[in-house]
Amino acid sequence: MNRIYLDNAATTPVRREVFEAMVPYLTDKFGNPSSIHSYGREARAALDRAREQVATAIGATPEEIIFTAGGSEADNLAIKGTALSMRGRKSHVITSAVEHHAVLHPVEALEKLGFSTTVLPVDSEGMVDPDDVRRAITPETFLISIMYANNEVGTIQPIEEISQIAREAGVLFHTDAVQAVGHIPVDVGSLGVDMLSLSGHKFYGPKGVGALYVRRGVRPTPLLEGGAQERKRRAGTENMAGIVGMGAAIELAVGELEEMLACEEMLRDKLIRGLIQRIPDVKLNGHPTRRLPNNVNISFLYVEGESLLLNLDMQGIAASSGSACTSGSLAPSHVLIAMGIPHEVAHGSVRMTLGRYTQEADIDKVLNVMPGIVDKLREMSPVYVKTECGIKDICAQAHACDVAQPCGE
Amino acid sequence: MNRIYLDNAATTPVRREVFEAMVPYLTDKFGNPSSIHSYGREARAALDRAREQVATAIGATPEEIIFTAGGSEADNLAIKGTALSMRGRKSHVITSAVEHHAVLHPVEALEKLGFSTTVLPVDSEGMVDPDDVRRAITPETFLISIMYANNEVGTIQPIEEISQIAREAGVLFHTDAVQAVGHIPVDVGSLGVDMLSLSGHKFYGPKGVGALYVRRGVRPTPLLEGGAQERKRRAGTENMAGIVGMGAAIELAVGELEEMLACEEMLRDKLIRGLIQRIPDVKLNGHPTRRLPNNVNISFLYVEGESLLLNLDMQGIAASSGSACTSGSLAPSHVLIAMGIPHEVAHGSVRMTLGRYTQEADIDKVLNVMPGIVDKLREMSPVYVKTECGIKDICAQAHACDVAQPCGE
Amino acid sequence: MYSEKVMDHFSHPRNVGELPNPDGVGQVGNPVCGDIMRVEIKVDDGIISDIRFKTFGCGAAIATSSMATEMVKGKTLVEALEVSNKAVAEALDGLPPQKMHCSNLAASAVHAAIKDYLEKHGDLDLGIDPASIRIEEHGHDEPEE
Amino acid sequence: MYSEKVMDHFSHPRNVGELPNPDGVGQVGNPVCGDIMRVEIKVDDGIISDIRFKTFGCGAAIATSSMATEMVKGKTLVEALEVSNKAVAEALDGLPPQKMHCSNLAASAVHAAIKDYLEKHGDLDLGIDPASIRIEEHGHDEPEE
Ligand SMILES: Cc1ncc(COP(=O)(O)O)c(C=O)c1O
Ligand SMILES: Cc1ncc(COP(=O)(O)O)c(C=O)c1O
Repeated sequence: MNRIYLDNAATTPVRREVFEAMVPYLTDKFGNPSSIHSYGREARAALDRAREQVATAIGATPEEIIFTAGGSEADNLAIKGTALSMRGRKSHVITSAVEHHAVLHPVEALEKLGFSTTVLPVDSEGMVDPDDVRRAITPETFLISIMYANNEVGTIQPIEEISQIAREAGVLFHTDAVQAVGHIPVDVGSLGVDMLSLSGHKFYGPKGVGALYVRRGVRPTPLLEGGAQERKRRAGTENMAGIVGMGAAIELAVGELEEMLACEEMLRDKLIRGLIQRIPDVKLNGHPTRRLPNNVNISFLYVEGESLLLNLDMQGIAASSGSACTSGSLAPSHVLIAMGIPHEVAHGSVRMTLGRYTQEADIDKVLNVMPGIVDKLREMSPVYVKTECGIKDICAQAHACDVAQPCGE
Repeated sequence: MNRIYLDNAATTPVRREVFEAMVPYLTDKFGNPSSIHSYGREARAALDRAREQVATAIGATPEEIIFTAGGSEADNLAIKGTALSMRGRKSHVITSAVEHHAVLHPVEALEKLGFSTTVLPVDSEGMVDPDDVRRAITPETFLISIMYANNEVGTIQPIEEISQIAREAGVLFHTDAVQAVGHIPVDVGSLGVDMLSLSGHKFYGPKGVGALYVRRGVRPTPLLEGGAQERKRRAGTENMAGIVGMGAAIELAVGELEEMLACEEMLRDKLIRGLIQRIPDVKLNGHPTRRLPNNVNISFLYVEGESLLLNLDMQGIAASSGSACTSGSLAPSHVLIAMGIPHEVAHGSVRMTLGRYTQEADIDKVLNVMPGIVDKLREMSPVYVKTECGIKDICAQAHACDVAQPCGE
Repeated sequence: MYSEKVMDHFSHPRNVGELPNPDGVGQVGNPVCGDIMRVEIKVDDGIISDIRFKTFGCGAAIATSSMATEMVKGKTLVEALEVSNKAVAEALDGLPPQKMHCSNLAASAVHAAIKDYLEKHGDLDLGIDPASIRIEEHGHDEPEE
Repeated sequence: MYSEKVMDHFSHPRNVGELPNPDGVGQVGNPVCGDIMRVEIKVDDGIISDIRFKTFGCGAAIATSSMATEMVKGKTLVEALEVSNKAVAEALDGLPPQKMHCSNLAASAVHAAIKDYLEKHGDLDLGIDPASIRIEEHGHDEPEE
C-alpha cells in the first residue's frame, strides 16, 4: 500500500541530501573533533561548518549556537540552566499553559527547587495575551518562556511583542521554536529573543540532535558537564553525523522556505475546508490564520481520536491525535484543555501535519476516506444520536459545545 | 598516504555492519517511536530491539537501560540525578581523582549545591585502593562512582571489590564503563554495580548515543524532562539511527570480544616492548597488567606530546597525548598528575589506542618512525643534554625521574 | 502496540449495534475520560441469547467490547458474570499496559447489563443477588511504573 | 587548528641548534608548564648576525621560535626588541586562542638573550638600558571566554 505521512509535526523524513551529507561522518570521516590529528581536524571543520549553517539560518553568530541532543534538551538547558545561573538572585519564571512538556516539566521541576512560576492561560484559539505576560512580571522574574508555534494546534504566538515586554522589564526571554524553524521565518534578531530552541528532526534532519541559540552574554549553567565541548556549555563527544545532518537540513529548509510555505498553506486549507464540507459536527482547533502552514487539527465529535487514527492507519494514512488514549493517561492533550475545549471534544481531535513530501493526491485521499471512517465510528458510538441537534448527550455536560456547533440549531 | 588510526579511545570508526543497520532509520523508516501509526510502530520495534541488544550485552534487562546522548550524559545522570533524588536525605559522594571529567565535573557541581565529596587518590599505576573507599564511607554517603577502566592510561579498577564494599555499606555504586564495554567483559550482575555508563562511539557505534544502566529499583531524578520517552527517565525524541547503531555495535563487539581482546593485547605488548627497546628514556604510564587490551600510554622524556603528535600525524599516524598543550590549559592530564607523574614527564606522554582495524604492519610502522621523531625533537629540546644521565635538567626538580630511568646510572 | 487479535476485533468488531427491545442495558465509562461502552442483552432462560454493544473509545475499548460480547454470548448469566475484564484482555492476547487502566471495561459493561436485567426482573429467581454485582469502573490496574 | 605557516615552521624549523660561543643567551618558560625556549645570539656591530634556538614545547612553541629567530636575524638589537610575541603570532597568520597564552614566548626569549648580551657587555653604548627590557613571561593573553 502507498502510505501517506501526515505526521510531520511528530517527526519528518530525513531528506536524501541530508542523508548523503551525513554518510561520510558514519564511514570514513569518523574522527573526534577534539583530536588534533587529521581525523580530528576534518571532523572539527565539519562541526564548524554545521554551526555556521545553523547560525546563518536563524540570524545568529556561530558562537551563539549550542548543539544538543534535541529540542527537549535545548528547552531543559534554557529553563533549568538559566534558573541555576540565577539561583539566589531571582526566583520567578513565566511560561504558558500550551508549552511542550519539555518546557512545562522543567518549569514544574523548578518549583521543587524553591522557584515560583506563573503558567499563563491562552484563549480558545491557543493564543497567549501579551498583556498577561506584562502583568505577570514581578521584580523576581528572570525568565519568560513562550513557544513560537504550538506543536498540536499550530497557533503562532506574538513573540515579538512578548520579547519587547521582556526586554523592557530586563527579563530573559526564551522561545521554543522547534515547530517553527524551517517552516516559517525565524530570525533571532528581529524576534529579539535571548534563547531559542530548535530540533533537527522537525525540518528533515535526523532525530536526536538539536540546538539552543543563546545570545552573546547570556550564560545558562550547563546541565551536562565534562569535556570542553561546545565551549564548556554542553559536554559530550559531538553527534557528528547528526550535527552535520542538521546543518545541511536547516540550510536547505530555509532556502526553500517561502515556496514550501505557500504550497503547504494551500494544501492545508484544502484539507481543512474539505473536511468541514464533507463531515458534519467537526471543529477546527487552533487559530484560523495565525497558524503553522502545515498544521490541521480537527475534532470529530462523538468519536475518539485513537480509533480514528487506527482506521486511518489501516488505509495507509499516518496522523496523530490529542486524545488521552494515545498517551494512556486519563486527561487528553493539555493544549486542547487549556484552550477550553471539553474533554470529550478533545478526545475526538486528530492532527494532520503536512510536509514537503505531501502531494495534493494525498489530501484527496484523506478527504475521500475520512467521511466513511467517521461515519462508521459514529455508528458505533453510544454518545452519537442523530437528532436535529446531533450532540444531545454531550451538550448536557459540555459548556463549549456551542464552539463546536450551536446546540438546538 | 595510508593513514594509521591509533586513537580508538577518543573514538572508533563506525563498523560497516553498524552503518548498514542505521541506514533504514535515516531513510524510509523515519517514524517517531511514540507515534501509534505504522511508521511509529516500526520505529518502536527497532527501539525495543536495540534496548534488548544493549541489555543482553551487559547482562541487564531492557527496562534497566536508559538511552542517552552519550557517555557524558550517562555520567551526569548517574551523579547529578542520584544526588537530586537523595537531596535532603544524604549528602556525601565518593569518587576518584582519575575519573573522566564527565564524572569529576558533575561531582564538583554537587559541592556548589551543598553536597560534600571525597576524591580518592590513586597509586602510581592509577589504581584506586578499595580500602580507601571503605574508609571514605560515612553515614552520609549515598553514592560511590569509580570508573571501570581509565581512558588515558587504561588501568582497570577493582570494581567487584569496590561494589561489594558499597553494597555492604548500603551505598549506591556507579561505574563509568565507557572504555570497558565492548573491549573487556562487562556483566552488571557479576560486577554488582547499581549504575553503569556506556557510549556507542567507543565500540564502533556512532557518536552522540550512549546509555545508563540503572538497576531495577534505583531511581535517579531525570535531568532532561518533557515527553514520556525512556519511561519518563530521559525526555526527547529518540536518536533512532544512533540507538539502532549502538545496539548493532554492542552485539557485534561482545560477540567477538575474546578474539579481539587477545589480538589487541598481542599488538599492544609488541608496541610497548618495541618502543622501550628502541628509545631510551621512556616510561610506560598505567598498570603493567591490569590494563585495557588496546591502551599504550608512554612518556618520552625531554619532548612535548603535541609536537610528537604533530610529527606522527605528518607521517599519517593518529594518536593523542596527555600534554597540556593539546588542551590549552597549563596543567597536563589530571590523570597523570594524580598518578604522581611530574608535569614535565606528563607533558611528554603519548597515548596510542589500538582497535579492530589495527594491523601488525601499523605497529611496525610506528616502531619504525617513532625513534627518528623522538630523536629530532630531543635534538631540538633545551632540556635534553646527553650526559651519562640524560635527564640532568629534569632530575634536579623531578622526584619521579627514578621511575622513568634511574638517574646517574 | 496492539496484538493481532486486538486489531482483528477492532477492525471487524462483532455484535455492534443495538437490540430492538433489550432485556438489560449496561453502560460504563464517561466521555470525559474518553471511553464509554454500552451493552444491551437479550436473556432467554437465564442465557444471554443475543447481545450488542456501542463504544466510544480507543482501539482497545472497541476490541474489548467486541471480545467481551463474543465471550458471553450463549452463556448463562452466572457464567457471564465470571468473565472478568482481565479475562477479556487475556483472550485478546493482552493489552498494552497503559490500556489496562481505562479502556478495559467491556466485561464491566456486560455485568452492568446483567445487573440491570436482574433488577428489572426482580421476580425471577436465578440465585443471583443483583446488589452483589460489583461493577469494576477502573479496569484491571497495572502497578504504576 | 594551525595555519599553514605555523605548520611550515613547525615541520621545517629555521635556526635550530646552539652557537659555539654565543654573545647572549635567553631562556623563558619552564618544563612544568610544558614550554621552554632557549635562544642564543651572535652580535656584530649592534646587529644580530646569527641566532639559534632550542625549544621544548608544542607545535606553536616550535613554530614561534623558528619565526621569531627569522624575524630578528640581521636586525639591530633595537629593532629586534621591537618584535613582540604578538607580532610573531601575526607573522604566522595567527595562533589558536588557547595557544596565545603559554606557547607564544619566542620573542621574549630573544629579548632575554639581548638583555643577557647587554648585561655581559655593559661597556658598550648602544643606547639601551638592559634594565628597561621587560621579558613578557606569559605571552599575549586572549580574553578568557
Ligand atoms: C514544540 C516542541 N518542543 C520541543 C519538542 C521536543 O523536541 P525533541 O523531540 O527533539 O526533543 C518538540 C517535539 O517533539 C516540540 O514539538
Ligand atoms: C571514561 C570515559 N567516560 C566518559 C566519556 C564521555 O563519553 P561521550 O564522549 O560519549 O560523552 C569518555 C569518552 O569521551 C570516556 O572515555
